[in-house]
Amino acid sequence: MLSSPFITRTLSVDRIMLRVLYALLPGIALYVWYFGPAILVSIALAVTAALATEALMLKLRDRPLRPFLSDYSALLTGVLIALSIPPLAPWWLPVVGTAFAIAVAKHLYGGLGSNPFNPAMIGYAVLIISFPHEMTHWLSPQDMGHSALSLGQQLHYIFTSTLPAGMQLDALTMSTPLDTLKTQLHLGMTVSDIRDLPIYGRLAGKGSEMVAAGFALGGIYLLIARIIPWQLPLAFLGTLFALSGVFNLIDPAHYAPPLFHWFSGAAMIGAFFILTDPITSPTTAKGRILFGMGAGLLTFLIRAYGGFPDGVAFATILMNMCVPLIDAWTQPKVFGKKGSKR
Amino acid sequence: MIKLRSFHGGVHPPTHKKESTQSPIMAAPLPAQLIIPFRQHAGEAAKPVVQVGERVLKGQLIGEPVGPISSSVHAPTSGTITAIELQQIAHPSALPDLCATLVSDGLEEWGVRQTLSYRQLSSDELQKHLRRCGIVGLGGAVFPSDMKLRHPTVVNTLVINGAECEPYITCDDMLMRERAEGIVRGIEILRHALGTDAVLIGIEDNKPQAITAMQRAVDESSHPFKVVAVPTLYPGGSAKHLIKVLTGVEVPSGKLPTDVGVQCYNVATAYAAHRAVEHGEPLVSRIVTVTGNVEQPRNYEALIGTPFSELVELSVAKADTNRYIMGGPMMGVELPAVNVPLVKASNCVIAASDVLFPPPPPAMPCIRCTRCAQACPVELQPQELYWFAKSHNFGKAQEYDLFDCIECGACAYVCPSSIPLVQYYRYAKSEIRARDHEKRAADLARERHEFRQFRIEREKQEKAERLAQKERAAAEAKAKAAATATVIATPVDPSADTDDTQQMRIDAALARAKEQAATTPPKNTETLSPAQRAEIEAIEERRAHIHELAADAGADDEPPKHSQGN
Amino acid sequence: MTDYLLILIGTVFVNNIVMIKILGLCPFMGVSKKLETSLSMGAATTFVLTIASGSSYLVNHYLLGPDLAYLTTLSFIVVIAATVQFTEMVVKKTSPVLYQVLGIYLPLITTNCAVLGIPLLNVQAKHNFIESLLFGFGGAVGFTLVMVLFAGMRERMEGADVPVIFRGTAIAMVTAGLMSLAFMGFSGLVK
Amino acid sequence: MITALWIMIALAALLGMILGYASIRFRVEGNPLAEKIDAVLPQTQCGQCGYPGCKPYADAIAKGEADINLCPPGGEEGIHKLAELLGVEFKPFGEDAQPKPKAVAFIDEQICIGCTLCIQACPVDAIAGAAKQMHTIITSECTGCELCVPPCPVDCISMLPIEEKLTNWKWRYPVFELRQTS
Repeated sequence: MLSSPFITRTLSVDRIMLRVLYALLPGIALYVWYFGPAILVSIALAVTAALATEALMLKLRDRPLRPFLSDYSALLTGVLIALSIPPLAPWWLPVVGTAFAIAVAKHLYGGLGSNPFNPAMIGYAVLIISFPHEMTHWLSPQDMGHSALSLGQQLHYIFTSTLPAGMQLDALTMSTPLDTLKTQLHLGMTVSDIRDLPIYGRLAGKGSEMVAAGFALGGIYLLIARIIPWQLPLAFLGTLFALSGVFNLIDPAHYAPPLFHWFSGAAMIGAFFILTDPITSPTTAKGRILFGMGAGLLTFLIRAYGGFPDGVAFATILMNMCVPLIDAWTQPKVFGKKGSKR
Repeated sequence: MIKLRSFHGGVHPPTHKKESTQSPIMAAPLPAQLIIPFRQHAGEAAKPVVQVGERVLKGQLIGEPVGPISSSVHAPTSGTITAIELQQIAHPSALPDLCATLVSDGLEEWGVRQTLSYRQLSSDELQKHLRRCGIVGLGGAVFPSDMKLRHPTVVNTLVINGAECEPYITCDDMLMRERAEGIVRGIEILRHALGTDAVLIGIEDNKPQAITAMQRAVDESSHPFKVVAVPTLYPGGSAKHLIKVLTGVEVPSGKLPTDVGVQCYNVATAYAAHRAVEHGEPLVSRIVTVTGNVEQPRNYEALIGTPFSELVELSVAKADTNRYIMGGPMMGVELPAVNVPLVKASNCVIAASDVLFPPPPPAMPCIRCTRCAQACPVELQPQELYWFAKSHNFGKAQEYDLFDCIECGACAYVCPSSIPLVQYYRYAKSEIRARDHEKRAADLARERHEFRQFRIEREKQEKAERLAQKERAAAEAKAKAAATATVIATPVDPSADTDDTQQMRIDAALARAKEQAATTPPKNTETLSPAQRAEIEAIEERRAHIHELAADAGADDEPPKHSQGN
Repeated sequence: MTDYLLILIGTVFVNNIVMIKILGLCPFMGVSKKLETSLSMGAATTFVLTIASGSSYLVNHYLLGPDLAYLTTLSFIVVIAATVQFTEMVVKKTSPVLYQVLGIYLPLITTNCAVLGIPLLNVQAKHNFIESLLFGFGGAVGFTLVMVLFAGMRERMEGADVPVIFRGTAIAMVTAGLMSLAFMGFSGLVK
Repeated sequence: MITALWIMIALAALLGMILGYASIRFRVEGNPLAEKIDAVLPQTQCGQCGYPGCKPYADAIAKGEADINLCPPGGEEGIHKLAELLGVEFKPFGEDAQPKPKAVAFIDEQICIGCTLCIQACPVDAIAGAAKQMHTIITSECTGCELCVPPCPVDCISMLPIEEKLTNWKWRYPVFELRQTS
């Protein structure tokens, strides 16, 4: 027999996930605008791999396929991984990353709702540690005068890893603005000199700053639609801004300004789409603020001092580890227990 | 104007109250047969005080309260008691409970009605009267109203709950519209018994007609009561939440409203108190909403014990109706059958179909989106409670304040994964209660076992001492005997049964029993005189009664619940 | 001062003894089922490790010296064993339940490779007394940190629908691996 | 070489002295663990574990002499609790010690001869009666240990499973209906 309540409001999991996917669209559109359609191939590969792995794992675990394949969560993971790796990567890179993310980081823990780590970021971390070389070849923005490859040539490279005769991969690609900043700082240049390099735009990397802005736009939609809690992006971006601001004030030659941090790397997509994954983030308001601040701090530390150019992914999974404890220690007082000690 | 507060969370389900407020309250026709459960209130079930075959008058006591938290049950009409037996009642378990069957004679002949002038009465006398009249909270929790008048602390505010926040239910709304004067008189009686000054009548602002009617009645009565329109927000009719909204006081967890100087009664309870005191009528009928998938949704004044099927027939259920819900869609229970009787707690019955209440889609895993936490009026973390209840981690669930949950269903209402959250909480709660019960039983058993061992030890010692004494005595006697040189046989002590003789006796009894079993049918009462048999029967009955008491004692340790404002 | 701070940060995060050096896995897997237990185990290990690194420095520096370097491992084991014995007695007296809960893992601190590893690493890095103490303390704090985080996650996983063959230790190993992956993010923070 | 020997001896002596002192200073009396185990046991005093009562079984577990899966009345949950308390792995019941549904004893008073043997057997004094008088089980005190059944010479005691009533009814675990749709 059914138990009360007998009525429900109908906002289902798949609709929530779908709205998150919609919110990614402006960023993806700008990505295509500035860097060409190769990213779409990457997304298609990752999504296919995600759904295939999800189906395989559900089959192996003897779980129904339809409700889980149609909840869009695997799809979202695929898209996020595709967006965090270079579009001009061999086809197996997004496939391996996504397959690992779905199979190990998600399904070994019991599938949707049970994974302690953000699957997309686990996929990314595995790739950057296992294939650091392949992960550094980013496309240059199309208007930068490089001899950009045609889409056909890009596809040819993605699937066969061979370039048209006489072309060098290094000449076609560049490292990310954050990576360049780190390398050049090591070589003794100052921040302002580095930012005069042609790959930089007004705020951060040329093109990529606009993509980040696109993700921010989508994120603001999610905030307004109350799909994601406001505490997470605010605490994360706020901490990143404050820390980079303070360091930039003290030593502008060696520390990039706050807006540079905001609009480069995965800061925006991280703040609105990755940290806000409800399954792997805290559930209490206080906990979310702590989580966001911790992620901001770790991102800044890794960017400023660490060995990797960007720290959002590692900050995310490091903070994911703390979620059970944060949740346990920030339980709010219930009705009628205010003022009493727990 | 008083300042209203708010509480955390809450939801706005579609109210569907219009349907059943179009026509006035109608007296339901007298059914041919009534089924009156003896457990219609929180606490101990009432004890039957009538015999099968006895003729009873309307309002006659048929079940008397047992123990402090209990209430009386009365015959709702005049007629003959034809059975006192286990029958199916409105309970999610579909298990039967003790009920009286009353075949009405159609005369509606009242018994003695004792009217009182409450102003001359003390709180104590009023309490006794309410208990005698079987007045319980009619908001849903059916807690005996007399218990709520008993309070060790000063109560300075009386909150009257006319919020009626559950969708579909309109019985309080219609009662306030049509019988505001009686309610106000009842409130004055309760206020007098409690000795409070301030009275706040909280009504949700989606019932403007009820607010107007109550305001008019209050004005006419010239009592200084305040009628307050409170914002419509489910579950604003929960007693503790209404108190928070009206007075700003948060009743501490595990405490009663009286501990913070507030008491809360439902409007229907106030009306019942008025009928009981000023008309001498015990609680034998109530207003009940019949709505949902029916042709004529409306409110009825029906006798307690009326089978729901009769009411549904009056309102004409539509063809695709496939189940019935007692109470509202948020907290109600599905009826095991439509012919179970109306009880004091029944404020509404909803005819349901799969179109009206579509069965929920299959539950998906929880994605910790915390929409439930945002909706929870008690500020719990439902997603954590669910996680613990699901994995049978009851200790943790209790740590996360499972027992503060009022089962209002707001969490399950908003859950995007369609998880039956409330059912998980109920499951966890009843498991924990059962375990607590087992634990107490184990502690008791340990105590008894230890006492038994202590007793055996003591007896052994005493026996040894007695033996030693006897030996001494024997030795002395021997010495004496030797001295007097007279031979006297030592008398055998009858209490000093040796093991051998005992064994022999048992064997003998065994043989007798065997013989009996072989020669005569096992009944050892065959050859008795009728007088003896009657005596044995009386003894048997007493014994059965003792059995029942023993079985019941300690079986129901559930603490009284104060959820939906009573 | 900065050096000392760097040693601490380095041992707690960057070169975490469990996640990066992969030492002390036995108690890490064994006593991390419950949060309270793992905290207590962490506390006991911190106590043992700090004392062990301090006293082994003294033994190494004053008793053995460069001539008797071949005795380092042997004498360290003796010192550690004694410290663990001492801790065990104290725990047994002060908290019998903790004693029971830690069970075999308490005496096993003796064979916890982290506890022997850190004094040996101290010798290798030629740390002075304060540095040795800090190195031992930091390593143990790092150990406790990941133990507690790990225990928190394992407690939460209790309710998860983990595939049957992966329940228990298997999924714990996977988790430890992913945690290790996350800790690689710290690499390069402190040289 | 000799130095090394001396050093090790000195080390051993020093540490031995410290430990010797500690073993006196931190001596533990009694076994508080047994009490904790006893609190987990269901107190049926039934002896199905092979020990004469719950307390002796608790002592045996605390000493490590008995396994944790010997108590059928405690159910699988009892084993889980013990496993958690002792920090050991869960162990299922053996073939011969499976838990039964909870029951209470019932004396058929038509047959009872009043021999008091069951009264002597009852570990919790839950049988009322005297010699040559009818005996009755005090249902609320009965732990369902079945110890009174074998001594009865006329086999008048039966175990009645506790039936579900309104007062002890429990909400069921919600059925996860995921599979139906696939």
